[in-house]
Amino acid sequence: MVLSAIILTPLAALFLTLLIPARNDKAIKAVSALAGAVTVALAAYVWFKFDPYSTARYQLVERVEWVPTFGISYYLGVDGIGVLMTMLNAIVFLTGALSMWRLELRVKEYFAFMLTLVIGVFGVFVSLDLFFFFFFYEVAVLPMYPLIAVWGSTRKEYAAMKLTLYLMAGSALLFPALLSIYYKSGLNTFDMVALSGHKFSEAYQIFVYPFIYIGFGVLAGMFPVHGWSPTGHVAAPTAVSMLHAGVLMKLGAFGILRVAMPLLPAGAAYWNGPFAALATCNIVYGALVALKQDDFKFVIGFSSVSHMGIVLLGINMLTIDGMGGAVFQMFAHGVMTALFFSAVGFIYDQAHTRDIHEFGGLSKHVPIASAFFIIAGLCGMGVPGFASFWAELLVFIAAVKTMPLFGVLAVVGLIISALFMLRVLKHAFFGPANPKWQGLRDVTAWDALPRAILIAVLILFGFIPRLALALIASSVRALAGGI
Amino acid sequence: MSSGTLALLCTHAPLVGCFGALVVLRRAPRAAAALNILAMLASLGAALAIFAGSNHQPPTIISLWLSSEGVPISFGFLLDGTNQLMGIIVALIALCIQVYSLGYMKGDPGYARYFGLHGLFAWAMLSFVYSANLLQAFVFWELVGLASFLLIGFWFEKPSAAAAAKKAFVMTRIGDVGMFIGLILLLSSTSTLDIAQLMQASTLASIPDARLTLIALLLFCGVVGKSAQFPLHTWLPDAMEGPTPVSALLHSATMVAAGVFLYARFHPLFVAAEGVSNIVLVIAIITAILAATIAMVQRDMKRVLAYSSISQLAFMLLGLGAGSLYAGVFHLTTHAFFKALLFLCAGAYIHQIGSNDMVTMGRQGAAKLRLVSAGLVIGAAALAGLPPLAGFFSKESILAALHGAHANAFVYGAYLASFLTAYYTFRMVFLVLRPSDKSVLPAEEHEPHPHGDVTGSMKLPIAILTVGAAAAGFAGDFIAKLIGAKALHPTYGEMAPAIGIALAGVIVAFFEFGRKDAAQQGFITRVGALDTLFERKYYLDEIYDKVAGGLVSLIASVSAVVERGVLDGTGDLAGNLTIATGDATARMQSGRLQLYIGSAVLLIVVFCYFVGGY
Amino acid sequence: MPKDLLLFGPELMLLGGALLVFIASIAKEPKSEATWGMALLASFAAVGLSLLTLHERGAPFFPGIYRVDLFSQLLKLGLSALLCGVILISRNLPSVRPSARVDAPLFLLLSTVGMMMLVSATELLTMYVSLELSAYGLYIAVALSSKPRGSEAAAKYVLFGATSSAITLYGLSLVYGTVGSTSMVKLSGALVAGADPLLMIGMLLMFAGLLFKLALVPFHYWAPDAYEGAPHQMVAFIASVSKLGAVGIVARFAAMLPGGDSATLFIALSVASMALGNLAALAQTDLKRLIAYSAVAHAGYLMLGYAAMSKTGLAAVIFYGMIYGASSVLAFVVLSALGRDGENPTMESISGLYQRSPLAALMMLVAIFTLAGIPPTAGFIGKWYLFAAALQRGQFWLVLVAAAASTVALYYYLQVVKAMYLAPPEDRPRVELTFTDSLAGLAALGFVIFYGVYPAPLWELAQKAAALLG
Amino acid sequence: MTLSHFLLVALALFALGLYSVLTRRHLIGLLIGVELMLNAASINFLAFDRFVVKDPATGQIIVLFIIGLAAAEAAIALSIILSAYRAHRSADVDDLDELKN
Repeated sequence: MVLSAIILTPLAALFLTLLIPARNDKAIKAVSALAGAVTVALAAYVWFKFDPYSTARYQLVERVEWVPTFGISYYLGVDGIGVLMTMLNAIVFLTGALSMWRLELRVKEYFAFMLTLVIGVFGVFVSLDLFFFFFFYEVAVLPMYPLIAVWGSTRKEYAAMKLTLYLMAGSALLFPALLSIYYKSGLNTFDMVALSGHKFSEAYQIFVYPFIYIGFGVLAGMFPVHGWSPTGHVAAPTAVSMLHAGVLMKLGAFGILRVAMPLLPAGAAYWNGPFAALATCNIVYGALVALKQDDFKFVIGFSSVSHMGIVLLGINMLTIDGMGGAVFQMFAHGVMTALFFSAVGFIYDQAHTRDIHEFGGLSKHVPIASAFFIIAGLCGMGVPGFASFWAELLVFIAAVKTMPLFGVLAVVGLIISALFMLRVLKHAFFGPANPKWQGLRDVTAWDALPRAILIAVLILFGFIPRLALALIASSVRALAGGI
Repeated sequence: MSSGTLALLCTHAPLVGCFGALVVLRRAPRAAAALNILAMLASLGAALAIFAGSNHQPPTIISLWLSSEGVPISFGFLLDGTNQLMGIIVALIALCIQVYSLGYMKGDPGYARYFGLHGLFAWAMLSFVYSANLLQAFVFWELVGLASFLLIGFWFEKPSAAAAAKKAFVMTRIGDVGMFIGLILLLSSTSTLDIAQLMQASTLASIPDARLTLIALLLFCGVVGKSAQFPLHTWLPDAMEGPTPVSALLHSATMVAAGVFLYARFHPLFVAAEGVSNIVLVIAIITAILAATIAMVQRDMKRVLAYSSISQLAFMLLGLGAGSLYAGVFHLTTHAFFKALLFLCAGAYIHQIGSNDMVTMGRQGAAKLRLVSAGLVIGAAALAGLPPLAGFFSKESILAALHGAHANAFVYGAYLASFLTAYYTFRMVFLVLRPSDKSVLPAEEHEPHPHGDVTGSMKLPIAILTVGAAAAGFAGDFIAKLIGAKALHPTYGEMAPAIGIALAGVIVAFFEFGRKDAAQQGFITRVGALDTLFERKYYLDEIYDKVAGGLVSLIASVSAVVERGVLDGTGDLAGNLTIATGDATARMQSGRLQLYIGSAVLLIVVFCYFVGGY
Repeated sequence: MPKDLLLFGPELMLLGGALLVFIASIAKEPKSEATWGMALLASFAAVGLSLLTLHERGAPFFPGIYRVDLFSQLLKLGLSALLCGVILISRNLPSVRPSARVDAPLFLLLSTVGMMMLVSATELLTMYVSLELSAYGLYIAVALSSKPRGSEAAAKYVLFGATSSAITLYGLSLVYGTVGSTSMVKLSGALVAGADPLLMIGMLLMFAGLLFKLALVPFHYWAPDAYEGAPHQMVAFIASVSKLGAVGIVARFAAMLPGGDSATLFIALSVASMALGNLAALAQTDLKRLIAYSAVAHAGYLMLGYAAMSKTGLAAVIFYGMIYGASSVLAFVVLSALGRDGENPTMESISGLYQRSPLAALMMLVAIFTLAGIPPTAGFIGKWYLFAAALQRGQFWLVLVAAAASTVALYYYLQVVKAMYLAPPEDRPRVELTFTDSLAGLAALGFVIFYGVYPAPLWELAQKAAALLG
Repeated sequence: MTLSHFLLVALALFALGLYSVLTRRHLIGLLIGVELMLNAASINFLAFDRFVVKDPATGQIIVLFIIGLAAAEAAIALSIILSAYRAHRSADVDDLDELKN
């Protein structure tokens, strides 16, 4: 029942939030933060309860028939990947809620929408029924619109609309593809485990795979349909950026791993070349564009495009290392990018500008807040000691082995990502201290809490990558073995 | 304690110091410094203890670290002679320099941070040295780079420091990327990255020749980046923007030596790889001469030393490339001592006088610092390769190795570099210690601003290193035994030309700079073109900036334009087109009833035709 | 006989209610409150009786031409419930001519009776008469508007409607001639037996009239005008009750078709409707007109289900018809409240609705999400079923087009959301929802959310109902 | 007189009605066109009844219904046209062009 509990916790918080009068904003924030803490605890429970060495691929399974005549069941369960992603969402949820402690505008609705988003994301990570998977997927996507359009900044309405339409266009590709899988199988069930046992004809798999891959790929920030993502990041408020880049984009990659690959292994094997090429474009091109951005958030936004490219590249290697690295990168990038946005948000909320050239020597005025950003930046450059290093390492190893050309290009992308990160650090955090920012307040212990949690996670997994890799090993092996 | 525990202590004690200084003791800088020095002491003690007890323990201690199916990466310590030696050197020099920093960094607002970063560096460097696994080594290699980045940018408010830090990181990363790819190729060729295992002849023999060469070249890229060899050397002189003790520790004695150390570590591989050693030698000889020529015309003392480091690192590679592990490692050891010493002396002058400019130092009475000046002379003599100081022996063995193995071109090149080394070193000594009234060198534009007096805590390390620089040359046999390589003992006859050349360099320097009333004008100024070429560092910075930087910037700009114009543009265009179509569609609702009915009827007729089958 | 009365109960209730309303309205000083209350009671009673007879079967009074079964009763339940909702928000009819306010419920009740008979009719003439009966009420309902535009809309509506009804009748005559009977059972048999071209043309012409009710392209022209010109509550009625009735009768006919060419035809019409409706809606600022175009698009979605030519498809259509009706009511709860001044609500006038009435904004949001097909509303699952049905026939590309059309639709739906939640209210007045408004709204909201999360009960009913067709 | 004659007459009538619906300027003209179309259907019914179905009653009953419905429809349409005329001071179909796009 714990998986249901994970979905129900934010749901309960949502109802509670709707009941609390809007003026009582402290209570509303506390409810969300508390729900975040509870989900972290529950996710931790799942983590320990999950036995990576068991032969059962999906564990902690719950199943209730939902629409039996249509083969829909409320079917939850997690494999190692799901456990890791659930934990990621819980962490980002908690820290995101804490990061918005200073929010004053329309607090109640903000948290209501955020909780909706969180429910959707949890739902996707634990669903084993294709219908519910898609259901939660859509639930997760839509709240982004108001969250950006109301609480955002910088062309927020344009960004919100763009994001929604891109993502919905992705869903439009998914819709027919998922349904056709249901009918093609002839099993009259949306149970993904059962469906993955069915062998679809190779021609069919090859036909339908790109729909699903691209459909989910849009959300994963896949080149060339990533345009919504940086724009969205820039416009979104702090916690939304955190959830958006930290978790939501992972839904796309997760969808590919959970739906496209197990169900259509032959499709994956057929298409992995072209998609790996696109993923390489993601990595290199994203980094190059980031190099020319002056807005903090645009830099991070395009760095996310680049980093998600690593995830997609890893996935398309179809090897245990590649996919394991991709999954780990999903987790690591999620935490890292949450830290990024959290750090930027803190500065932006006070300075009201994000142009890196307007800053300078921030490390002098706000050393701790800067340290948070710098740490995230180091993590983004793939410096060892942080979780993302191992993830990238595995993906690169797999890529150089499997597709040397893409692998080498991707590794070279590391140089560019160092360039753009360092450029930001140099302009904004180093150099002569701009007296204009003398009055900036540095973080208090309370502000530091969410960021410190994120850093702790990054370092923990940076030093003991085995924690995560052992967890996902069997799942990834099963996944790669199926192809 | 078992040697495993000792290794753990040795490598990780500084991490405790780092954490303590950066997180816990941010507001107690003195305690932070003390903590780090204690940690370094512990490291040194542990390193020595490992050395002392090494006969009773297995050389490698392994535990599984990262495990993915195709990438079983173990974390462990390889405690063989080479590592023991390097560990002791690193710990000792780091300790000296931390003690030195107590005085040098006094009053700096970032005192605690400084020591914390030192701890970070020491942790990374020591862990790198003792790594049992190439990937583990790579991890710490990168962390060493990170620590270097943070320390170069320590005075981050100086734009030049921020720029130098960035440059260092990027340039070394270019090399690292090559090394990383090499590492992956190695892994996929042998399915192991265990260093001890890799170095076995059978493992190496199992790799196809062409691939082995490729791997060796890629690994060498990492060496080139980290040890600042041509063409990736330009970051090192800029790295002098960091505090001087940092330059002493990282950018001369230990960190930049990591590249050479790696080469030494993988010596069997480089030897086995066909054709690589020639490339190495060419690069090394180019670097040695290039750096030495630039050092001839510098006025900034730290820059002279920086170029000298580049040149000396190239010497080490010459030795290694010539096939002599002993020569390279030996020079690495001696260089660590005398170069650290020289930097600390430079730091003392800078501290006392407040300027990096050698001419200014001389005119402000640098010679009055007796102990420091003594250290400078000894260090310089060692660097120039004058007997019986440390550098003499190690350089001789490199030359001997070159003689033994390779074509004469390299030998003559090395002679040239030695001559230049002696020349620029003593140019430096004379500029600093023997200011001349007749000097044609103009005074520096801005006034020096001294930091304070040279304290006891600064003098002590100088004294220790002076002894080291003087005596380390006699440890050759010991080192050979430790690393298990054959020592080279050149005869005096073989040594004669080198000694002569070094002396010649010193003498030329004396006549031009050291004589009473010397004009202090180098012979190179007579060849204006060369002078300018050296002065401008062969225009390499400009070329890189224009060509590589410009190219990347161009591609990035194009990408950004593509993003805005093409990709975003397409999206927006699709949206706008849709909306425009919507307007047009809505206009079909013309308001004219008969058109409505007419079009409906028309369609019905069409459909009738269709279903009626007529 | 009592059984027959019971089976015919819902219709009788509404007829009785209509009679009462009529009598009350010719009183000396008629009170609109009174007629409203009567209509409400009658529709409640109809709901109750529909529920009671949900699982009954029979042929009350007119064997062979009138059938009561789960299909008809389910739709009647839907029709009466939607009527109930419409009447609940019709207490004040600001956009209806003052003199006609008292009469308005009469036309709604009569028209609903027509719909109810329509879904039970198994004979062509009965069907035609019911169709006309339901249409007359609508024509007048549109004409009740206090604005000149109302009469223009009504005139266009009635003339377009009469023309299409004449076409239907002509088609019916051809069918009669080829089948030799007006019984649907015979017709169905004839259709199965073979494709007589004359019969097919007759069917086609007949369909024209039915598709007119559904506002499917190219019979959609009346919809935007009628929606814009008619009084708000009357539009609510057209959008919900009338739509569901049309869904029902088209389902009955579609079940008889043999597939093949007709499926191709349906697909063509479906694509045209989805495209035209959604595209034209992009250009709208009048919300009622926007909803009208969205209705055209929804007719296209529904056509996907018909085109599947399968029981699943019909079940999906029935399911979606119910959901669509509920969401229309929900939307019009808010739109009528916004249009209290008698003017049409626009993108402007809905601005800042969130500040002016959070509850109304929430209702509108849910309505819009339902229309857009976003979970956890039932619109999502409704579309899921429709698309699934189409895919069962291998219509991959068709579904892709439909999904793409929904994406386009999202743009204008979000414009509404944007206006409600983002635009400042400036000095626009607060929006007051009366008790009955809230009741209708909350009921509809509960309906679409509940079945959005747990669709099984309604879906199974729809499936059973669909199984009875054909 | 065979069935086809009747059907052709009815078709002609239908076409004429449709033609006037599509071309008349006056709203009442349109309405008359519709009535013609209804009558065409009536003729069809009667003709089929006579020649095909051989059932004396059905067709005639249908036609009676049609007449009734046509009358009702005409009444409603006329009243609406009247109110449109009042609102626009015109009964020209082309003057009803406020609602569009």
